[in-house]
Amino acid sequence: MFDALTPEEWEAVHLSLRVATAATVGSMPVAIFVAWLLARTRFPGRALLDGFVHLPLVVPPVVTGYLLLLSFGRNGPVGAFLENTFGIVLAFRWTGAALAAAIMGFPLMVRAIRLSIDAIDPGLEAAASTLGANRVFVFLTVTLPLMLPGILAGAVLAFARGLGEFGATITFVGNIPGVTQTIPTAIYSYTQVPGGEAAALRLTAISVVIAFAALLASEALSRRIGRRVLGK
Amino acid sequence: MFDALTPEEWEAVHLSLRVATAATVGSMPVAIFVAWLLARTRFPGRALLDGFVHLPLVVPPVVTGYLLLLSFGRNGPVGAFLENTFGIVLAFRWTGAALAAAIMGFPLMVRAIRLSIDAIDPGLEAAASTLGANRVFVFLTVTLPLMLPGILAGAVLAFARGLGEFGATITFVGNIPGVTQTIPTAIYSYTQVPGGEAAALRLTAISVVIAFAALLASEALSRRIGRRVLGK
Amino acid sequence: MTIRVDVIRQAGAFTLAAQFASEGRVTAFFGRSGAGKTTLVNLVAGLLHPDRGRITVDDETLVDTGRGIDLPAHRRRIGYVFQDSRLFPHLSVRSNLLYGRRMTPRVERWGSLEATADLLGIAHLLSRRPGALSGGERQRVALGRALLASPRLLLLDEPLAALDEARKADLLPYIERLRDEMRLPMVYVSHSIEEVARIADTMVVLADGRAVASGPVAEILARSDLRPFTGQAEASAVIVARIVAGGEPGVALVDHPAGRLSVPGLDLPAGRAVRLRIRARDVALAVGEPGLISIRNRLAATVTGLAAADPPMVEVRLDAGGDVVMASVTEGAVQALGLRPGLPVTALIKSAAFDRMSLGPLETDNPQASRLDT
Amino acid sequence: MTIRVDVIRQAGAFTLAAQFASEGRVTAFFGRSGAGKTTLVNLVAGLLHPDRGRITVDDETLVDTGRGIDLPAHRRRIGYVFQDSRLFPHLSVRSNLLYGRRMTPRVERWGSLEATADLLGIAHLLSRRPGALSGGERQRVALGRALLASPRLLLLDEPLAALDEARKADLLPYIERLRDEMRLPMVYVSHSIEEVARIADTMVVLADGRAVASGPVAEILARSDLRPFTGQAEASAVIVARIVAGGEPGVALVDHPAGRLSVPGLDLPAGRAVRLRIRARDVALAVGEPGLISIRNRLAATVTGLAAADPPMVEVRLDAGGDVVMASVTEGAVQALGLRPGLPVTALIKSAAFDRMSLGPLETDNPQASRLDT
Amino acid sequence: DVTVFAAASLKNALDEIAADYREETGKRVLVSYAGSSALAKQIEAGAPADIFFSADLAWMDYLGERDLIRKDTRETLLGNAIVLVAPADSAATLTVEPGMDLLAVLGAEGRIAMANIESVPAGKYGKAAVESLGIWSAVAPRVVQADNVRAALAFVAAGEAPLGIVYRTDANSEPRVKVVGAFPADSHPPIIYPVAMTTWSQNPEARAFFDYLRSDKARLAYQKQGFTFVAAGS
Ligand SMILES: Nc1ncnc2c1ncn2[C@@H]1O[C@H](COP(=O)(O)OP(=O)(O)OP(=O)(O)O)[C@@H](O)[C@H]1O
Ligand SMILES: Nc1ncnc2c1ncn2[C@@H]1O[C@H](COP(=O)(O)OP(=O)(O)OP(=O)(O)O)[C@@H](O)[C@H]1O
Ligand SMILES: [Mg+2]
Ligand SMILES: [Mg+2]
Repeated sequence: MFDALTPEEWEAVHLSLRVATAATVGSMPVAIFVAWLLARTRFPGRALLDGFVHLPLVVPPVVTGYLLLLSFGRNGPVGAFLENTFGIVLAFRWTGAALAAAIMGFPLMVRAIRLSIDAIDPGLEAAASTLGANRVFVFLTVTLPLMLPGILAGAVLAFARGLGEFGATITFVGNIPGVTQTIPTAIYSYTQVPGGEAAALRLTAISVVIAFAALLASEALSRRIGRRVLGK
Repeated sequence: MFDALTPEEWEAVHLSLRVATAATVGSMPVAIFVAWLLARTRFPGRALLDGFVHLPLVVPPVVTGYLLLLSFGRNGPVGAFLENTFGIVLAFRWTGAALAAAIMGFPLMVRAIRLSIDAIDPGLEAAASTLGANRVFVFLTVTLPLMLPGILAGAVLAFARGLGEFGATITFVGNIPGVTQTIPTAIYSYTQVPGGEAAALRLTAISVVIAFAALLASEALSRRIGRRVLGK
Repeated sequence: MTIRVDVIRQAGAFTLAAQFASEGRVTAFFGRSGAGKTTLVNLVAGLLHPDRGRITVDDETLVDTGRGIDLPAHRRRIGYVFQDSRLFPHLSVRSNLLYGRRMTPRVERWGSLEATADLLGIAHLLSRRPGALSGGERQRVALGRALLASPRLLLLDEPLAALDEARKADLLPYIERLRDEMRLPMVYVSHSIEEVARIADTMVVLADGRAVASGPVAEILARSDLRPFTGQAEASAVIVARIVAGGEPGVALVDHPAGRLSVPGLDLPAGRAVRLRIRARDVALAVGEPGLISIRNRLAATVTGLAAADPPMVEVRLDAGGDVVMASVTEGAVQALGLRPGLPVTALIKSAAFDRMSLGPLETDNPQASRLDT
Repeated sequence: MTIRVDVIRQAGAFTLAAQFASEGRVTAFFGRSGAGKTTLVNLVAGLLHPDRGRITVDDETLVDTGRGIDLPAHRRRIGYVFQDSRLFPHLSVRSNLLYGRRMTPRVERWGSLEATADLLGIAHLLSRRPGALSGGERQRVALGRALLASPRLLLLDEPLAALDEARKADLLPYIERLRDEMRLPMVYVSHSIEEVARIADTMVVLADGRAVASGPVAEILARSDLRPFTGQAEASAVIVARIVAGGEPGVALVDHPAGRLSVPGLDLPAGRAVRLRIRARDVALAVGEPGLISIRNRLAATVTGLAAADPPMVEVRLDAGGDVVMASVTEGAVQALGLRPGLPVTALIKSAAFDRMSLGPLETDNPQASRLDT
Repeated sequence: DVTVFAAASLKNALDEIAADYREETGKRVLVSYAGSSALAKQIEAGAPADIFFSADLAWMDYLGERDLIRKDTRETLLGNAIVLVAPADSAATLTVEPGMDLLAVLGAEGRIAMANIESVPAGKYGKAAVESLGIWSAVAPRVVQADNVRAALAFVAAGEAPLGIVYRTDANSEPRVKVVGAFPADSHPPIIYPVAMTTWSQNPEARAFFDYLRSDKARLAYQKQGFTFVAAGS
């Protein structure tokens, strides 16, 4: 099965891995922060932020991709700013695909982390503060480690979602073999021609295998964390 | 904005609500059971089940829709069986759209519920068993209520995902106005023709409003549950 | 009720290897922190499972690895008051209390929500959530919850540790009534010798996961070789006496073969046998007539032995009408009084010194009681 | 250290409205389950915030709603041993112990991991996770963790409730050393009068969220109007005496204005002032010369009053060299001895009855000690 | 009701025709718009379609091979053209001719937006056209493919791609792009939209609407959207 892959398909596999990994890793700190804000603080506009985080789930991916194109394209307000200020270009680059994947996986990550935060006994944080830890230190040494199960679960969801992300990606960065062609965009092309099913299913099988490996790794890690965090 | 909707669009909104609700409600018991299996039991094939649950995230929606079409279509093995045995037809019915939405939201629901189960102190279940409760009763009276935060979070994710589901739906049940046309597929139609952008964005805004309402309701509910479950 | 335990269980660095049989109505598990008391209780409850061995209660085998028997916890009908209260956080106090009741066949139920809540002083908390209770309140609710499930055997893991003395004094008689009137067998984990002496008739001493001794409480507390486990200051004798008529209000006169004692704080009918714990440190000795002193309880006794305890204290063992009684005196006193085995002495016991915590009626069918009638 | 509290806080059906000032080095919060002890401790720690009022420790204002001051918990440097241990489940015992240490300026650190772990008997647990500890072990780790953060004030919420007598006996001297050598001020929540009498110099009695009394321990325990709160059986006097040379090994001879006592189990140098708690139930009275009895500790005293207690007991108040001492005797004894105010009597106290739990050296600078020199 | 499965690009025209038809006959027509491939596969899986209106010959052939359409009803109705577009504010001027210098317009890293060159008709036609001009190998690395021609158009409209190849129908209605040039009709296979009735259809009303699709009234609607009406046999 694997040796039947064309070099272009290999590139797509490689790129998909890169995109999904970058999306997961890159969005994690933001997701952790947002989840913490939503779970532990009350501020005006909190409901709005909460709703905003969920948007990528509700809005069809194609629309999300289109809105990304309008704002993060080189001529879009954010895109122009990023390019002029940091020299970062997203449009038609793999980084744009990673951004799309990150945004699509963001609500999943935030929710999982929030659930974990809600399950933390605030008494432990109080205990840490009586030991002299300020809010940041409490967060880093108590809250964050106890959030790990949620972070891990969120990461798995986001990674899987990133591997499967198609609509927003192709609308935002298109399908440039070797540059932005991920497995799903390659699969999509195959499904559009008569007789392409076999190739589409072959690529699908590959992403399933990758996701499975990620899942097994995360389960192993989560068992270790579970043992550590809950003393199980 | 709302009175500008055509009757057909109203139908799409109505149908989307029905599909997302049915998908969420219908998949919930299964998701709870699967989450419980994954969190609390060890059996051969557990990893396989876990992987299987995550598939809809990884596999591009179009492929998922195609596989659904092949198996649940009237000529597909499952579809034929369902039709002949129970007279249930899914293909090209709103029920099929609900099935597609349920499947796409399933991994999100299962994960959220699992996280909640993992956070439950097994000592409480042990306490219930010393009070004479058998496994089923312990589950219903202790585990299930303590899982509520996860169930709720999972339901919100699945509902939102169901509102936004496009790829699998259009591939499996098409885009027939009044029958299978949901908000996202209606949006798609508009994006495919000149001059459709305004209508597409209008429909997008409507699904955002719906999702927002669902989110606010769930947050209110979750505060109540939080107060009850954690005595906060 | 007979509890037979012969189990081995290893977890991490800790191995529990306990073998004992307890015949008593109330069995105390006694031992230092980390000795394995909770582990053992969990094995009896069915929450932990032995690597090897068996546990039987009366004729029923709860677990027997050899025969592949392992009755699940919910079919054991063993109530358990946990060291950490483990209340259901999502249920009100009322629902917590009633949780086990639904599972009990109607004919086997006893107690009522109202009576139990009143007794435990939690009637005003019924509609609260456990999250809004103080430490002691939680523990009382946990006790009520276990009781209202009408168990056949009740496991109490340090149930009173979080309670104040007054509350303890309220609850102990209730536990006694469960023992005597409801005839509810119990396993009682405690590190308070007072409580053990008052409640239990049998005790199992655990150390480092092993049952180093088991037997009647009086015997165990009198054994000086177990002093390292039971505690020096707590050397004490448990004697059984019978209440006679004629006490002033609030004081019971009790007859013991070695003399008559007046015991305050005992409110039981004449004829009833009682268990009195007499701590060695509360016993003074007189040789000859003691003079005009306020100590009015006197038992005629004979010195049977002298054992060095923590210097400068000496433990004097006495025979008082067939019962062992101990007195803890200084070396100086031994010399001044010329104490030696065989010397007849009077044991002086202050009425006020009978520990309220360790005063209790004897189970009416306790074999010790019958001795009094001979 | 002076702790001034004047706060009101309402939560649910419970209102805490406490006002008191405590001058002592160790302040005990004493009260029944649900009285509000934990709530008050949380207010001092900064984990709860008063609706109105202020709390100051020495000159530092911790919270003052009037002036809008509310020092966050982590800046208060107040150690807290929680009633539920609250160990960090994701950290090893070692890391739990060292958690607060990193936050302490190096020069202000005291104690060491090794010494603390040894003393608490948890050295063999250092690499474990809290999930694998017994109830008592958890509590000891929690105590070590609070200590190693080198706090300026230590709050202990029933720290010893989960521990066995032997372990308590090990830890109490350590807590005393913290008090005397490290001069660590403490707030000690307990429902054991023995512990309070031994550890604390000041106590605050809480009932239903109100501070019904506060003041020196001896005074509070001697006040019969507080008996409903402090407990009948526990009527006791605390006297201060000074160790003199000449005791046998293991027994200290102490001089009190009313006589000389020999107290076992005190190992302190001559000249040191000690605090002795003498429970009313441990004191017998003799009129005239007693016969040949083993009770060797005798204080010359005069009856100052008789108060009815739980019938049939009578509480006899005595003046012994200026200190109040109480004896609990039966009505029968009052009549037999003809006890009445003004009668000179001898208070007989068994050496063995000095409670190990309530024996302890006095803070060297305690003003009560200076009285002995006059 | 008549159910029509139609390529998504036909939406505007067919919506108008269906509305007219309803006004005239009172009968309702349901149109499911999606990609031709999805529609074809759905018909294969037993979808309740009476009429299949494809943007792509290949998928009509696919159904033909499987006897899922009534071959006697198959007819080519519409034609379209592909054009080269640039953002409206672009200064680019080009004549579409063999060897034209597309790369000069694209600049150092500009891309040319096309629909998928292997699977989407507009992309396939575009590729054939550029190949016939002899510059495909130079252009190929600069192509950014979209999953449909509308998305390709969006790339140009948003100014992200300096050039794009799209249908004339789309280009005409998008004010943010201008047509730089049209590809000669012989530079690529004919761009045609075939329609047929399905074998599955038992619906007597279907025939009537099928005929209506070829009526003069319908013809106006197609032309309004920029299609050429090329009813075969006519
Ligand atoms: N999950 C575990 N894994 C390994 N060791 C454990 C585990 N749980 C408890 N232990 C150890 O087993 C021993 C016995 O624990 P147990 O809880 O039975 O003690 P205990 O007698 O109830 O003590 P305490 O009076 O402090 O509650 C302790 O040394 C404890 O450290
Ligand atoms: N979150 C809460 N909401 C409402 N009432 C509460 C809450 N927490 C505690 N209480 C009530 O406040 C009172 C004081 O509680 P607190 O924990 O201070 O008692 P305590 O003196 O420490 O008792 P214990 O000795 O049992 O630990 C109790 O009556 C309790 O029911
Ligand atoms: Mg224990
Ligand atoms: Mg408390």
